[in-house]
Parts: sequence; structure tokens; C-alpha cells
Amino acid sequence: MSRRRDNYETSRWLRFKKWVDGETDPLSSGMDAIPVVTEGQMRERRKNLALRKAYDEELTRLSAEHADKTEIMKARGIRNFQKFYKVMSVILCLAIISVLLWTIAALPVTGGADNPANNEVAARYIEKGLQETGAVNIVTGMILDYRAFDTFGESCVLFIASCCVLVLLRLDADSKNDNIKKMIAESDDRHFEPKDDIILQKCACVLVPVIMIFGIYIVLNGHLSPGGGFSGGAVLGSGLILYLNAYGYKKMSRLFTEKVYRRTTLCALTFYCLAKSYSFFTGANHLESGIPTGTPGAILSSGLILPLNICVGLVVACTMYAFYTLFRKGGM
Amino acid sequence: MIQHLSLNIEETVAVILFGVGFTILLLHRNLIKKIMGMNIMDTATYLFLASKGYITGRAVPIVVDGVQEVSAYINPVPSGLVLTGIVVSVSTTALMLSLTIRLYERYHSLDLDEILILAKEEEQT
Amino acid sequence: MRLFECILLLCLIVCAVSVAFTRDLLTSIIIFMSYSLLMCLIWMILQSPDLAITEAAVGAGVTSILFFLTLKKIRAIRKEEQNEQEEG
Amino acid sequence: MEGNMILLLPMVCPVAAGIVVLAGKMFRKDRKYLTGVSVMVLVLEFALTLWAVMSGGSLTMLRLTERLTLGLGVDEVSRLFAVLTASVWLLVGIYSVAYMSHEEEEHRFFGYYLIVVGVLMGLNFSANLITLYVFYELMTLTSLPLVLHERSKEAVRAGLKYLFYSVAGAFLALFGIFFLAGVSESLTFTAGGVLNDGALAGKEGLLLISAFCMIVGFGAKAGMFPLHGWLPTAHPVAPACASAVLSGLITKAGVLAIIRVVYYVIGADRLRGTWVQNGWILLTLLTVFMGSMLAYREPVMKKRLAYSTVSQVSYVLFGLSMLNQTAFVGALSHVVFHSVIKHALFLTAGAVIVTTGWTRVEQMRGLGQVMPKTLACYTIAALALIGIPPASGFVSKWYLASGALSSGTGVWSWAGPAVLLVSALLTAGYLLPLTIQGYFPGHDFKGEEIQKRKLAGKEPSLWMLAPIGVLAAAALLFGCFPGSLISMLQSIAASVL
Amino acid sequence: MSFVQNFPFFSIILAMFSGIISSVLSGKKARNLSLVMIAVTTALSAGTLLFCLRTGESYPYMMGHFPAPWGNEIRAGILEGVTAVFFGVVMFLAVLGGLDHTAEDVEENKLNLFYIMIDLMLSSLLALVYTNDLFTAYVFVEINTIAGCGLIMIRQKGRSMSAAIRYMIMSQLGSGLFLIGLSILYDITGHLLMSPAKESVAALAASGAYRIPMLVIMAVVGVGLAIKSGLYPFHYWIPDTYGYATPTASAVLSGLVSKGYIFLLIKIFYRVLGYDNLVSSQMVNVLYVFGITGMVMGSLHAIHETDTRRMTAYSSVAQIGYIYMGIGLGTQYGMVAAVFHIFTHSATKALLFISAVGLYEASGDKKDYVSLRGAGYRNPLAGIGFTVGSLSMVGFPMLSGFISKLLFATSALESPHKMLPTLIVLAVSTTLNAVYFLRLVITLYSRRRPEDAPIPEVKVRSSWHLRLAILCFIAVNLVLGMWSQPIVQAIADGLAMFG
Repeated sequence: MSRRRDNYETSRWLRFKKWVDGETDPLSSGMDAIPVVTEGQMRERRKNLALRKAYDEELTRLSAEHADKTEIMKARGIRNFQKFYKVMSVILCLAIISVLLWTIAALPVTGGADNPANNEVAARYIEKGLQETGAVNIVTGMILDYRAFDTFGESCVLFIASCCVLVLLRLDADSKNDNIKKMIAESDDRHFEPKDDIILQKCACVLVPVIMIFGIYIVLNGHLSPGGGFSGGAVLGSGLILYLNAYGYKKMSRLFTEKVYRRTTLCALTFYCLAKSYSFFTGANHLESGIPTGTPGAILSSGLILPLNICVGLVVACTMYAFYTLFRKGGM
Repeated sequence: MIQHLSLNIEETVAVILFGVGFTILLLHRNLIKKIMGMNIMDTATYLFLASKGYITGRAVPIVVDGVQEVSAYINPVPSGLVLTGIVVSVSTTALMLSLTIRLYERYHSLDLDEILILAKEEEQT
Repeated sequence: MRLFECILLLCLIVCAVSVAFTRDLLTSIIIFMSYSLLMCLIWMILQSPDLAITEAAVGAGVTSILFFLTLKKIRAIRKEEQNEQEEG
Repeated sequence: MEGNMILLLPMVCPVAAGIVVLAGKMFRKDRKYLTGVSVMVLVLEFALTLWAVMSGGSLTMLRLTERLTLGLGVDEVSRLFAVLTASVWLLVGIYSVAYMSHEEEEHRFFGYYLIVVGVLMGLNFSANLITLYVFYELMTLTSLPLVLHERSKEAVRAGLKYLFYSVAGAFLALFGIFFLAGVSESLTFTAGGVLNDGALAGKEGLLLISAFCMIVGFGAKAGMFPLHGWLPTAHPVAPACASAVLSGLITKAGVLAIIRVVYYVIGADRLRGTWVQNGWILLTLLTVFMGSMLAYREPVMKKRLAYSTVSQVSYVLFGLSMLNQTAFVGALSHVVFHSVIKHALFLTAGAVIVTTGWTRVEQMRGLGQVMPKTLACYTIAALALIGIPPASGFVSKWYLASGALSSGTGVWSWAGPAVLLVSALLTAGYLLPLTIQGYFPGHDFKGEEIQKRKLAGKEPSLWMLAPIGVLAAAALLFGCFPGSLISMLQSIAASVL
Repeated sequence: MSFVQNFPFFSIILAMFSGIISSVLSGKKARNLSLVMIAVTTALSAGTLLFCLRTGESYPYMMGHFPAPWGNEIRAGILEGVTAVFFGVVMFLAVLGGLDHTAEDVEENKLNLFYIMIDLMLSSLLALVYTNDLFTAYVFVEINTIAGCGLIMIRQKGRSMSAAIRYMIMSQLGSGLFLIGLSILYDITGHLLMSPAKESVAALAASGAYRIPMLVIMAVVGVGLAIKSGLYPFHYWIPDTYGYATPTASAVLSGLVSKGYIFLLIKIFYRVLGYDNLVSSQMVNVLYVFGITGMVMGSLHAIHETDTRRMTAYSSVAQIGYIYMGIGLGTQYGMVAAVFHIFTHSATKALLFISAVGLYEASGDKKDYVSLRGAGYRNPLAGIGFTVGSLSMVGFPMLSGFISKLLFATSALESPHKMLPTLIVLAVSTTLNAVYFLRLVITLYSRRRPEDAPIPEVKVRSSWHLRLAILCFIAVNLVLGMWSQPIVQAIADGLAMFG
């Protein structure tokens, strides 16, 4: 005696039979596309989210006092998931580390003079770098002359990153959108800190010139001593930031506005671009570049490296300052 | 293997840092932590590179007194690469931090999963 | 010198791991800043002053400033929100 | 572009005319011009087809890659299909002039109707597998608007279903084409197959798999189980003339594709006795039986005819799957006969719908009082389909059965004819009730509705009646004088086997 | 040295320079400059291509005064030329087609920033195509990533910003892996330029030294770039990213950016790691498995989507799976098919994204299936464009998709172990593609129902540039589908030059 099937209507056999008869079509069921997420699911998700938030708060409270057990039961599912998540991340971390350690064990020993990396490339940079680029600091010579295309790309990275930050954070005062006006008002967080702090101002008075001079020194001596456009520019940028913090936007705007920023960046990058294009073009076509390298060791030496360092320094300083102001109040 | 690793101590540490940074970037829920993880990962790679340029007992590649012997200086190439890399990572950091600020303004949260859910809900309403 | 370097490297790992596990964001930013400075020292030991100076200025300096600013901004937003809630 | 350009004409001319008709909606609303142009083009098309068939030759249109070209060519099979298509299309075209006056959007119907015939001609004249595939896909797409004509919810569902089944089938076939392209010099159709034994070494198993895929894939268009589901859904929603050509000619495109693949690319010898042949026979017999059974139980007239198509086209496929000459002749002759007969039946169903609005069989009691002439044509066609001598169906079924018996395929050689016999009985069971109930409704039939709506003796117009009559007459005459057709088919069969 | 040989360098610098200049221009001027620049760059690339075709060989170009192992270099050959021309054309049409929407989605005084990103994106793509130096590749990968992120978030909606940060995170993971791979490679070879690095790799492979690091390099570089190009298990960022950006950005991102990374990967495989080493190391099999999984899973995801943009984005996941499957076949012919599919997919996907714009315009800017019902009648050209794109994706003959599928299948026949799975997955994936694309096409041409929400009366005629872009994209598709032979030949020749 077989079991009676009272759900024949939903059985697989009937569906198969219908399909054989051509009455249903498994494919066309998706034709009337409805939103995948129904209202109920949505509510469920919100509830879950709220639950998780509640759980986070709960956790802090639970640690202090004993709560009733149902709460813990509710939270347990999420906690298990989070535990699993943590375990997974630790496992992933260990897996990556062990694979790479396994690699490291097969690599040449650090500090060996015969390692494959120390080959004729590095040798030529050291042996002839001084004559070919005129820079005493071989690293600077390398990045600004031998491998200048990389470095140019790097400046472009900085440039485009600042453009992206501008897109995100710049708030235009003449915007018609009320929302943005509100945001401008909100973003002026100046009132959260003390104004005209005398100690800060006096310290800045002493420190800013020192920092600036140090930055300029790093930039100008990039080809002679450690440092160069990037590090010097960053130091200059921090000097500007300190000044801004001590004396406020009003004083700063006399010295440095968005227009100045744009023009400086544009001029520096244009010069950089043109100078390097010239040297790439002459190099590739085997022409003499005609730029003197000067006496090694003198400040005015090493051909294009010094002006390029200055350009890079300007761009970096302006960009760092721009980052700061954009983060602070969405404008300069 | 262990002995070799102890000889390559900088690389070993660099690789461990890389793994830690990678994991934070991939799996930590907090956006700011993620960005820090990214920085840790990048600097770990730079440490790896820099240690590859180091040669025991040799000096900084800045020509002193006109000595241009290969045996006097360390390999300058990794330093150059790392210089470029540092700027790249500060650019991406700035970009991601500004994105974080905008997302926080909108959703009042730093948790990426939560932000994604909120964004989905926002669009559907 | 070798010992010193090993200690520094160990500190690096400790910093990196504690960045992941610190709950307070401000603390973790400060730890991250010290991580950069430690890295800077290691690069000095590895005979790369160019890197050290850049890392000090860019990594420890500007990056940390940006992190602090972000945190400050977020706190400001949070505070404003709270104010609004109290008013409402 | 090199070769006989005449071959291009039957393809390009209707497509161009179709586009003109589609675009003409903006300029002229008058349906006199529309129908006039359409019928003229169809007559012209018939003439051009004859011209192309007579002149023969081949044409290379485009080189897709080094070895794959798009080309047209004429051989015996394409002659058969091309002439059949052109003549039947013309007749149905004349019928549609009257039929479509009851529907909306005539421009669209006639436009696509013309385009489809152009594409179908390209399919018939294809000289290689790639060209065939191109036109096959194009045909699916261009015939879709005919199914979608009403644009109602049901029509869209049916259209989607038609599209998915065809496309899924085509991609199954594409899998095989990709394989065959790799193991042959070129895919140009040559009687007996073009595969390269050297390249094939070690890939025999894959060859069989891909052959089976192609048979099942192209079989979708021919309504072979398991991809037959689109037919009964698509037919009831399309206008009657569209469903007539869908079931009479477009299903035959699937048959043509299978003939080309099996007999002209792979070669029948490679499949004989393999699991592919057995599987194929099983599928066709299953379809033959299942189609008849479903048709027998189906109350809606057009759906009933659609199921009948499922079953009858599989007769053809059954004949092809036997892989011997007699059955092949039977199959090809059944292509012609079924096409003629099924058009007659569908057009009758359409005429009934237009005149009375009846769609279900039980509504059609007493139809003989309304349209006796039409019903007479229907009866002739029905008898032909059942296979009563001397009508045409008998000839083809005779060849099919005797071919099966002499095929040496073991159990199939007698199981096949048995299934065919049962199916023929079922065919009688689902077609003849209409005739019987139509002429002899019984005592209890008062014919109230017929009197109320003054339907008695209301034959459809001559535009509709004439094509039905011609088709019914053809169904009868082919059966009486099959000689020349059969001898031509035998020559084809001798060349490929 | 012929003057034409400078063209690759000119095109890169020109694109960068116009990006830099655009920072002080108004939005409109920046837009015009950008369009002119893309056209000129494309012409320059075409010049390079013709030169290479005429001489029949590739040439390195020194960036500076120092030859190969010391200074930076770029390298131009037939494949680079074809790719650069193609990228230029797609970029131009994508920008042209999305002009109106770009102007709508981007705040007016930030418009020039958008075009800066387009310019720098193009320059980085060109640099990735032409580069002969691994570290240059890394730097330009970063520019590409940041520009891509900029393009996504320039439409400052919540969804696109969250997509952008997700994109950045995944990209940074990829970059990190790529960089560590480069570092290890530098450690064992001591070279960063591709040609000398290849020699050392070959020497190492011959001597059998450093086997483990080589394996790890292949894995790490491969996975890094696979993450960035959105191969299946790493695809989570794709739907949001492509789905919620402004149309130009979607077209550029899905059509070009991911393709740039794949091109770089192919270049590294050939020019540095050595394709034979790769095949013998089983790395290709991993890519192959990921590829075929992606082909099926991407399509399955796409079927579940009701938002057409997300659906198209998921279909990208499937198509990228195709490309990796071609690479993973491990034969020369498979690689040709993969490169051809790069072209096919970028032309078709850009066409889909751009012509979808026209359909949205005609449907009150709604993106789901129901609202698009009947849109094909309201904007006929966009409807035709979308239909052509869908059919090409599905693999309809005479269109580009068919040829690439044919190439995949023919190349699969050459590798005995992968033949059957490839053919089966191709058939399954094609059928799945057909399900979701044709469903949408039918929806476009079905009648609106009374219960549908009414459409606000909007301008139905799209602007001339949108229509021009759609027409050109259709033409590109037809050309790729019908006269593919010279292109396939050029790809094969170009790959031979790589070796």
C-alpha cells in the first residue's frame, strides 16, 4: 500500500509532466522581473543590522554585568559568525605568511655582495653615475635621470590623487545647491578648537622659518645629500600646515590661495613634463641634449636634476597643504 | 629553513608584516583600520626591497671623495624604487581617507559592511 | 647593531599586530605613527638615508596628519549629530 | 563576392522589400498598396527562386577566417527545399491578404513575413555549415516578430519560449560546429561527409557527442523531444498564417540542418550502428508517439495541429535516423507532403477562426453547414496526413516503413513501423472527429448558434479558399502521381548513402 | 631612427600633458581638449601600427639617454599598435557617447577634473600597453587605479562612493601582491626591464635555480593582476563599480581598464616569465580553472539581476572568465583568442553601456526590466545598439562575439586535456548569456502593460553624439565580426614578436 500523495500539484513529477507537455517553461519564469528584495526581506535586513548594532553595545555592557540569558542566546549566532570570521582572517594571514616565508627561505641571503640584484646595472650607476648625471647622490641621479619616466609617472600619481581629493572634498561656495551650502557651514570645524592660541603662535613663529629653511635645503641639495624633491616638499608642506594652524585661514589666504596652488602645480608639472620630454626625445633619437652637468658637488650642477627637484618639491608641498585644507574645510 | 630565515631576518619580518597588512586590508571591517593595513602592507614591501639593496659593510650610495668603486657602496636601485613607492602609497592613502570622510558624512559609520547595506537601502527608498 | 635591529624589527611586528587589535582609533593611529618612525630607523640602519628622510616626512608626518584629520572630522560629525539629537 | 550572383537575388530581394514595407508605414497607410506590393514580391520571389535553381552554381560572399567562409550553392536538396518554400510561401501570402485584414499592424506582419522568406532562402541555399548557422540564427530572430505579433502577455511569453528553445538548441549545435570546424578541411557540404580522418584520430568519442548535440540542438526547431515545448505554446498566439509557416516550413529548417550535418558533413557511415543512431531513433519514436497522444487529448484546434506537427516532423527525423536510402526517400517526401498538408490544415483552422471565432474542436460541430467546401479540403488533407491511399501521406509512410524494416537496426526495424502505425491511428483519431462532427452533427444538434449568427453557408472569401483548395489538391495529386518526385529523391539518396 | 618611431612616446606624453593642462581649464574646454587629444593619440598609435606592419618588426624606444638595462624603455610592435589604436577608438566613442550624462552627473565646476581623469587614464593605458619596464608598469597601474576610482566616485551618489572604496581596497590588494612579486623578481634577476629580465629568467630556468621563488612570482603577479581585472573569485567589486558609475566611466572601466591589466599580464607572461615556463609550472591550469568557473558563475549571477546595469556588469565577470580561459589553455592559439576577445569584449561592453543610456533616457531614467519595457520603440537606435551588443555577447554569427568564440573553440581542440571541458563550458555559458541578454532584448520590444508606472514625458531623441557613438560602436562590432582575419593575423604576428 503506497503512501497517498496529497501534494500532487506541487510534485516534481507533475512539473516534469507539464514541461513535457509544453505547458510550463522553466526559463520564462524570470520574465516578469520583480525587485529581488521584497519589503519583508528589507525589513529583515534592517532588523539584522539593528541587531548587530545592539549586539555591539550589548557586548560592552555584558562584560560589566550579567544580563539575562535570552539576550545572550540572540547574540550568540552573530558572535559565532564573527568568531568564524576572525578565525578565517587569522588563517588567511598565516597562509600568506607561510607561503612567502617558504619563498624567502629560497632567496639569496641579505647583505651578500654576490646576490643577483647587485649586477651590472647597479655597477654602472655607481661607476659612471657621477659623470653621466652629475649628481653626487646616486639615488637621486638614478630616479631623475636613468629612470626618470617612472618618477614622472609618480608625480602624475600625486597629481591625480589630488584631483580625486578635490572632487571628493572641495565644496564650492558659489554652488547653487543648498545641500552643499549646508555642508560648507558644517565643515567649518574651526570652532572646535581654541582660537589665537598664543603659545602655539609663538612656537610657530620660531619653528616655521626653521622648518621652511630645512625643507628648502633638502630640496636644493637633493643631488648632493640625502633627500630631494619629495622629502623636501613634504617638509615644506608641513611647515605651511603648522603656519595655518597657528594663524588661521585668513592670514594664510594672503599668501596661499587655490589659484596659487593651481598655478604652481601647473607650472611645475608643465616644466617637468617639457623638460623630461626634451631629454627623452633627444635621448631616443641619439641627439646631444646640450645641458651641461657642471662640476660634481657644486650646488649648480647635474643638469636638469636641480630644477626638476625644485618642481617636484613645489608640487609636493602644494599638494600636501592642499590635502590638509581640503580635509579640514573643503577648500583653501 | 629556520636558519636561512634568521639570516634573512629583514625579509622575514617584511613578509610577516605583509601578511598582517594584507589581512587587515582585506578583512578588517573598519575603514580607517583597512587603510592602515594598506600602509603596513606597502611599507612591508618597501622594507623587503630596501633590505634587498643592502650589502654588509658598504656605505650609502653618495659619492664621497670621488671614490667610484662598486665595492664601496650599496645597491642604489631599490632605494629609488622605494622612494617612488612611498609617494604612491601616500597618494592612495589620501584618496581613501577622503572617501572615508565622505562616506562617514553620509552614513555615519566606518564599518564597510554596514555602509554597503545602508547604501543599498538608500537607493531602494 | 644587529641586536638593535632585531629589537626594532620585533617592535615593528608588535606595532603592526596591535594596530589590528586596538579598539580606540586614536591609539591605533599613534601606534601606526610609531610604526613609521621605527621603519625610518631601520632604513637608516640599512644605509638608505634617502628613504629614511622621506618616510619620516611623508609616512610619519603627512600620512599621520591625514589620519588625525580624518579622525577629527569624524568626531566633529559625530558630535554634531549628538547635538542635533539632544536638540530634537 | 565571387560566383553566381543570381543566387543572391532570392535572398536580397524579399529582405529589401520587407524593409521597405516596414519603413513604408510612415508614408502610406493604405492596405491596398501594402498587400499589392507583398503579393507582387512573393510572385517575383517565386520566379527568382526558379531562376536561381535553374542557373545553379555557387557564390562566396565573405571570408570570416581563413577556412570559414560564407557561401551559397545549389544542389538537389536545396532545390527541393527552395522550390517548396517559395511556392508554399506564395500561397500562404495570398491567404494572408484576406486573413490579416482582421488583425492589427499589418505592415509589421508583412514586412517580417517577407524578410523571413529571404532568410529562409539563404538557409536553403547555404553551401556550408557556418552559412547555415548564420541563417538559422537569423531565421529565429526574424521569425520572432511573427510569434510576438499580438504583443500580449501570452504572446511575449510564447515568443520568449520560442526564442529560448531555438537559441538553446542552436548553441548546442554550435558546440558541435566548433568541434567539426577543428577536424575538417572546410565545412562545405559534400555528399558523404567532409571530415578529415587524420585530424579525427582519437576524437571519435567526441565526434559522436557533438553529432548528438547537433541533432538534438537543430531538432529543437524541428520539434523533437526534449526541446519540443515551444511549438504548442507559440502556435495558438500567432496569427494562423504565421503558425502555418512556422509549423510547415520553419520546422523543416531544422530538418534541413540535420540532413546537412548528418549526411553532408559528418557522413552517415560514421554514425551507423553507434549509440548516437540508437538514441536518435529512440527520441524520434518517443516524439512521434507523444505528439500524437498529446494531440489526441488536446481540445484547442491550433494546439492540436501543433502537436500533430511535433509528431509528423519526427516521422521525417525517424526516416533520416534510419540511415538507409528507402527511409531517406520517405523522409524527404514526407517533408514535402507534410508541409503541404499542414499548411492546408492550419489555413482551415484560421479560416474557421476568422469566420466564426471558434477555436475549440467541440465548438465546431456542424461546421459542414457553415463552410462545406473548406471542410472538404480539410478532410482531404486530413486523410492524406493519416496516410490513406491514394493521398500523399501514404506514399511517404510506405517508404518510411519499408526503409525501417530493411534498415537492419535490430529492435528498431520493427518497433519503428509499429509506432508509426499506432501514431497513424491516433492521427485519424484526432483529425477525423472534426469532419465527422462537422458533416454529421447528430440528432441533438440544433445549430442554434449558426442560425442566430446567420453563419450558414458562409464560406471564407476566395482569397482564403483558393490557397486551401490548391494545397488540398496538391496533397491529393502528389499521392496519385509521386513518380517524378520520388525518382529525384532517389537520386539524392543514392548520392549521399 | 625614423620620426614615426617617436609616436608611442608622443602619445603617452600628449595624454599626460593635456591632463595637466586641463587642471586650469573650464569644463567645456577640458572636454574638447580631451576629445581632440584622444583623436590625435589614436592617429599617432595608428601611425606606429602602420610603421610596424611595414617593417614587420618591433623596436625598443629609449626614454632618456641610456640603453636597455640602465634606462627606462618602452617598446612598440604590432600587437601594441593594434591594442593602442583599439583602446583609443573605444575611449573616444565612450567619452563621446556619455557626454550628456557626464555633464549631468558631474558638478559643473568639477567637470574638468573628470576629463583630467580620462586623459590620465588613457595615458596610463597607453603606457601599460607600450611599457618595457616592470616598475614603470607598476607606477602606471597605480595611476590607472586611482583614475578609475576617480571616474567611479565622480558621480557623488552613496552607492558609487561605496563602490569606489571597495574598488580601491581590492585594487590595493592586487597592487600589493603585484609589487611583492616584482620585488622577488628583482631579487633573483637583478633587472627591472623586461628584455634583460627575460634573459635572466631563462638562464635561471635552464640552471634550475630558484624554482620556488619563480613559482611564487608567477602566482603572486598572476593573482594580483587577476584581482585588479576582476576574475571570478575576486569579482565582488565589479557589479557595484560598473553599475553605479556614470555611463562613460562604466564603459571605460569595463571596456578598457580591466583589459589593460590583462594585457599587462600577457605581456609579463611572454616578455618576462616566459610562456613555456608558465605552461610547465601548471600556473596556466589555475587560471584556466578560475576562468571557466567565472564563465559559468558570472552568467548565473547575471540571470538573477533585475537591474540592467548590474546584469551587464556581471556579464563582464563572465567575459573576463573567457579571456582567462583562453590564456589558461596554454597554447599560442588560445592566447590569440584571448587577445581577440579583449577587443571583442571592450567594443561590445562599451556599446552595451552606451546604448543603454539611450534606453534609460526614454524610460524616465529607470534601470530595471519592468521600466524598460517597450523602450526599444521609444528610442529605436539605442534599441538596435543594445540588441546588436547583446547578440554579439551571445555569440551571434557575423558579430564579433561569434568569432572570438570560434577562436576559443578551435584553440581548445589543440589542447587535448582541456578540450572537452572548454567546449562544454562554452556551450553552457553561451546559453546562459542568451537567457539573460535575449530576455532583456525581448523586454525592450514588448508592449507596455497598463499596470506599469507611467513614464514622465522626456526628450526621446538623444543627442547627435550619443547616436554617432552608437553607430560607430555597431560598425566596430560588425568589422570585428566580418573582417576579423587581418586582425587575428596581426595579433598572431604581434604575439610572435613578444616571444
